[in-house]
Amino acid sequence: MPHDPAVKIIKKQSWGDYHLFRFETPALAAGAEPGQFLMVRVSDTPFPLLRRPISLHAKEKNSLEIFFQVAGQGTALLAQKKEGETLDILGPFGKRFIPDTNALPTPAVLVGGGRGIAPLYFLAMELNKLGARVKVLYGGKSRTDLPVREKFEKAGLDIVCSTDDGSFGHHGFVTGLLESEIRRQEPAILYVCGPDPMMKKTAEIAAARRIPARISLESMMGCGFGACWGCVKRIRRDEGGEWRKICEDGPVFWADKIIWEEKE
Amino acid sequence: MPHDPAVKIIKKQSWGDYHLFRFETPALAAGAEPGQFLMVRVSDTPFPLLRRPISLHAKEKNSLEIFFQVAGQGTALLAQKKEGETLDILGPFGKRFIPDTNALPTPAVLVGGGRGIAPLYFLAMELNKLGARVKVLYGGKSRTDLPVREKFEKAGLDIVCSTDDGSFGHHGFVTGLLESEIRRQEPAILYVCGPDPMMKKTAEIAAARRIPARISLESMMGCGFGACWGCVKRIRRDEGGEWRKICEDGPVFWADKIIWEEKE
Amino acid sequence: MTPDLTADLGFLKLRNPVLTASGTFGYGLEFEPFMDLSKIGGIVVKGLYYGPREGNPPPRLVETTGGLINAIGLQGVGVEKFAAEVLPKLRQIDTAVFVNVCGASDDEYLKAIEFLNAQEGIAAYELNISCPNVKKNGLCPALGPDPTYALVKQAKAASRRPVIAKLSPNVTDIVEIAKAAEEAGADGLSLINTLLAMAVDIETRRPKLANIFGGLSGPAIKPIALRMTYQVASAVRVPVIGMGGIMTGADAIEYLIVGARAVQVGTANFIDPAAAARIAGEMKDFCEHKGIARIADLVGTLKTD
Amino acid sequence: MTPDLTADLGFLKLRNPVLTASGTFGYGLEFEPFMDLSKIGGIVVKGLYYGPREGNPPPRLVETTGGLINAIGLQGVGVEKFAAEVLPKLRQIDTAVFVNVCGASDDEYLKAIEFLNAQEGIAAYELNISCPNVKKNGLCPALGPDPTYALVKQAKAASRRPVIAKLSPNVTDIVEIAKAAEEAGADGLSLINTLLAMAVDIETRRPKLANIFGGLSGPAIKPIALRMTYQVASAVRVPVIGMGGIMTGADAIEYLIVGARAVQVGTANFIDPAAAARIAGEMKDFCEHKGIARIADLVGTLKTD
Ligand SMILES: Cc1cc2nc3c(=O)[nH]c(=O)nc-3n(C[C@H](O)[C@H](O)[C@H](O)COP(=O)(O)OP(=O)(O)OC[C@H]3O[C@@H](n4cnc5c(N)ncnc54)[C@H](O)[C@@H]3O)c2cc1C
Ligand SMILES: Cc1cc2nc3c(=O)[nH]c(=O)nc-3n(C[C@H](O)[C@H](O)[C@H](O)COP(=O)(O)OP(=O)(O)OC[C@H]3O[C@@H](n4cnc5c(N)ncnc54)[C@H](O)[C@@H]3O)c2cc1C
Ligand SMILES: Cc1cc2nc3c(=O)[nH]c(=O)nc-3n(C[C@H](O)[C@H](O)[C@H](O)COP(=O)(O)O)c2cc1C
Ligand SMILES: Cc1cc2nc3c(=O)[nH]c(=O)nc-3n(C[C@H](O)[C@H](O)[C@H](O)COP(=O)(O)O)c2cc1C
Ligand code: FES
Ligand code: FES
Repeated sequence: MPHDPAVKIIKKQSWGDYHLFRFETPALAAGAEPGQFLMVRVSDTPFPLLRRPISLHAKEKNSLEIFFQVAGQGTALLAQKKEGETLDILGPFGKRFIPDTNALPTPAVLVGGGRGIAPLYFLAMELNKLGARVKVLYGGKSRTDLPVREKFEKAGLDIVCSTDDGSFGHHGFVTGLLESEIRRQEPAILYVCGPDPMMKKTAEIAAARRIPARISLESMMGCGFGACWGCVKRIRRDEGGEWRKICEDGPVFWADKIIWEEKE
Repeated sequence: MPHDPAVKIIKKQSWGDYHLFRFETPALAAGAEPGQFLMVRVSDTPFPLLRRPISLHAKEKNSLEIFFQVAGQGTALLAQKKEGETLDILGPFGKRFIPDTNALPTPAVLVGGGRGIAPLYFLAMELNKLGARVKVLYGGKSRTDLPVREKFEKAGLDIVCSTDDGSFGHHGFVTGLLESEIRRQEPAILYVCGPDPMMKKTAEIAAARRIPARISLESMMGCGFGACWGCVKRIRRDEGGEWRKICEDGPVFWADKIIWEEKE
Repeated sequence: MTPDLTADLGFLKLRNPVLTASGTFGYGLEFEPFMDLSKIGGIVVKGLYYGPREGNPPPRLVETTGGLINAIGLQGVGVEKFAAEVLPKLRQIDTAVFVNVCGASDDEYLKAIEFLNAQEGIAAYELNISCPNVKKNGLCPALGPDPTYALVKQAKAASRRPVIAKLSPNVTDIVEIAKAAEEAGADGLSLINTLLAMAVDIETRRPKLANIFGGLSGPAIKPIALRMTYQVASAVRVPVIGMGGIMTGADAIEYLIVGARAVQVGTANFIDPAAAARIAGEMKDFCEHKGIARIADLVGTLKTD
Repeated sequence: MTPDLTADLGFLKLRNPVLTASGTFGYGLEFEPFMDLSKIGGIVVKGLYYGPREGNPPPRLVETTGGLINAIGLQGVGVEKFAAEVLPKLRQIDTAVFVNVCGASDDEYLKAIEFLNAQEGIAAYELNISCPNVKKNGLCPALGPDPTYALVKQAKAASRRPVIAKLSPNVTDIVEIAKAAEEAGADGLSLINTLLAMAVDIETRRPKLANIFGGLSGPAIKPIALRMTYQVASAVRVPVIGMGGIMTGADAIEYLIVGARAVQVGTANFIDPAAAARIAGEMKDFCEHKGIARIADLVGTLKTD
């Protein structure tokens, strides 16, 4: 039963709006895989009503990490939790980032924007273990928006950053970094997580170059485990598309299967 | 403006379900009087929606104390607050316990049951200062239900206790203590706060002996300052009774003005 | 540039779109220690019958998740005492005063209006045809288009002032009732009053309210109230005043976007007695932030394409 | 002494009074990892049309204070695929299965019923005449006594199984609709479906749901749902199944006290996927604690004198 009502926070790190928790939770860590997410109860009162989906950021034998950014009242309450406190968590849920073992010798490029970097650390560590050559592209608004950069570096991972304001690394969007990376050497595969416009742009780049890309989508989730049908997005089938559940059929999809919403 | 959105808890003491907070709050302490109460916001989320009324337990120049018992979800959240944290508080509100200066030489007897002892400490200290002879009767379920007994003793106040189970002091209800006290020496005045049946019984005793008694009533409060008309109880007028607001016209009333509800 | 916050009700221009809801702001004076009453658009006083009223026995309140059920039953002083003791003080305050008029029968509404017509310092009447706490099972004129039409028509004929009809959410088709009130000549519509509700004490097996039923208010009902405000504002020409669960400036702006020209703040006053002024301030900040010159430009701008 | 928890719906005895509400429990199997499905009274599966259905575009959910607005729009596999792929698995589970039947027209309801009649392993049909997310403005048969009567009558004639009519709260007089369904032969009534609601994003000035309107569920609506359950249970003879915002055993017991013979747990399943079993356990504990030998003895015991 993937439910641990008292997951202990054994380590907390904070950088402004960003927070990292390490949990001691053998029950949930067993079998947890990169790309999956947890459904976290952020309070023991009826406010907020629903759990919040948060990706797995890292895993060790009996422990898991999450890395999140305050986006509203739920994540603000979560950020108030302290080391030693416990959380009620369900999961892990969802389909993992499948490591493309065929492509192993040529580099796998991981593209993360803002909090979207969260699941890519876990994936990078796994790909690394599998012997894949990994390059991480990490974009933020400014220098202070890249809190886990050093963590990748310490783990010996090849990481390049961009900031919208140019205060650190490449000046511009992370998709710009991706374009120059592709010019340098075409990646075998892309793994992507970030804000919608960034993911959409990455999907376009991947499509133009015919680079396979796996994208982790976000969506408003009622349950996280397939019961409410609230989290759907349009996913391509043989012909046409259909509403598929992000929590169960995703959150990771092949980029060319995603039908992006047209919004003003 | 009797509103302090950031009242700091400078001291916290806990005994099981009972908790005492001392606040640093010159704004609210100025003019605060025994019998009055505060409206405390126990969380910064919409749950619970309403503030909770809590009596003033003690006052020093710039600080106030409250003493409360966990009764439900609101007081449970309040009890989780720690020293150094702040609370959003309105008040003080309500009519004070008026010290009956005519009766000063003969003893004023203060009768408190359970959490009802809260406002009586503040009152006892004031009466004491005014030179009145004060006797406090304090009833609880059992020995552990009398957490502030020592506090009264340390302040040099004359206090006698009762417990329902006989584990400390007089075995029985505090109204039994009151009856023996009256047999010993008839008090000039009673000041009473506790559960409804205890207050009703005290009112009956006071009426039978024609001892003036001031009783502090409780009621479900929407606002605490006279705006919602939710907190009414039946209070006697010249003839008949009318619904009067506990928060504004009370919480302290003359015992013989209170018309007690008939419930099964 | 300071945004223009005025709200135009047609018959009256308000300083800003924030009024206080009837029954949640006493007679207004209770809030003077907490707030400068000239900072808000106006106040709607507690419902008044012609004569004084006892109200319901307690318990009168139950808190629920995100909500408050009340069964006050319109305890109040009646219009005469109100005119003698409260109105003179309210006239000293620079804000629009709306009187929420109640009646056990059509005649009683008219008697109250006729008496109030002779008093100064009232901007308009809000006809409370929707209180669920007075008759059994929450019955009130606003449950049907016919009683609504009949009562509003008579009230308009009797009144020398603009009449706003306050609608009930406890109906199948609120647009039908809104249209009946508009046809009868209402100068504006306000909505919603509370939703008929109850709660039970499982220990005693008794209703938690002495009155059994009460009216639910607070953030819990906002999604329902906003939907109804949108439906009504899209269907009538008279100005609509929206309310239900407004706690913040953002909540109030949602109401403007769906078509309300002004809003009322109710339950929030109990938790934060300066809520109405705070909300008006937050709305101003929003406009400044977004470069909106006139807050009225937000009204009815919901994009649904 | 272990209390007797059985709930008697007349046409069926349930192990205990806790069912799961349609649309909040998938097809049941989604919850097997979390809960022993034989610990609850039964499951009501997600609403089924005769054919497969796409549902509404996202966003389909908005969280509100104490509530959830959904506009799923009944995305689903249709009865054929359900019968082929889901029912065989449900038949392995020792619990009562109710099928929530939907239709865009009366005929479609009947087609679904006729198809399902031929399948085994279904305890009863719950006729979803009250979904607010399918037609414009939340229109559905349960808004009027006549369409309710007509549809229930036909469904009864077509059905070889008991038929429960699921009522809408978006009405002026739910008792009138309940009586129409009873007269038409409904074997039971369940209530409430969700309350028509909306929310607005003030940044984009768009509705937060692609469908504009959705249905509000969760603890926010409990006081309204409980009131309606009480009104209906006091007015009909057929068994009533209550729901709306049940999160705990105490909530469920409130429903029994006002007259429901059983309850359904909805939104709570999303937060605690073992909620239904937990609630059944809490109800048992309550009975033990209070020395109540049969939980059915609580039904309709509200004291209002
Ligand atoms: C599969 C998945 C994995 C995620 N992993 C992470 C992670 O590792 N780190 C991290 O910081 N965030 C992650 N998120 C996003 C995170 O769930 C939201 O930021 C959070 O739910 C917002 O809750 P809130 O109460 O703080 O904000 P709210 O006040 O509820 O909303 C604030 C804003 O966030 C949007 N939002 C609300 N819920 C969601 C949601 N479920 N998904 C996306 N946007 C939402 C709202 O539309 C609104 O614009 C993930 C989301 C999904 C679906
Ligand atoms: C003027 C006044 C002064 C008070 N002073 C103190 C004090 O000094 N120390 C202290 O421990 N308690 C005091 N109380 C009682 C305290 O307000 C309640 O215990 C508290 O509001 C319960 O909130 P809750 O959320 O914990 O419980 P809930 O879950 O809301 O309710 C638990 C139980 O408490 C009852 N209750 C709820 N609200 C009130 C209320 N406003 N008054 C009485 N009963 C209520 C409910 O009916 C229920 O039976 C005072 C009450 C009043 C009216
Ligand atoms: C305690 C209380 C008393 C009320 N009294 C009245 C009243 O006298 N007249 C009236 O029209 N509405 C009355 N209402 C309804 C409010 O004016 C308002 O319509 C409702 O509370 C919804 O707004 P809210 O959610 O902001 O509180 C009352 C509401 C509450 C909570
Ligand atoms: C996401 C979601 C989907 C729903 N789908 C259905 C449905 O298919 N058929 C139906 O009759 N009711 C449906 N409902 C309504 C519930 O069955 C129930 O009536 C309502 O949610 C109130 O109960 P609750 O407050 O416990 O959730 C749905 C509710 C939710 C939240
Ligand atoms: S979040 Fe409920 S089905 Fe995906
Ligand atoms: S608590 Fe609101 S009037 Fe007394």
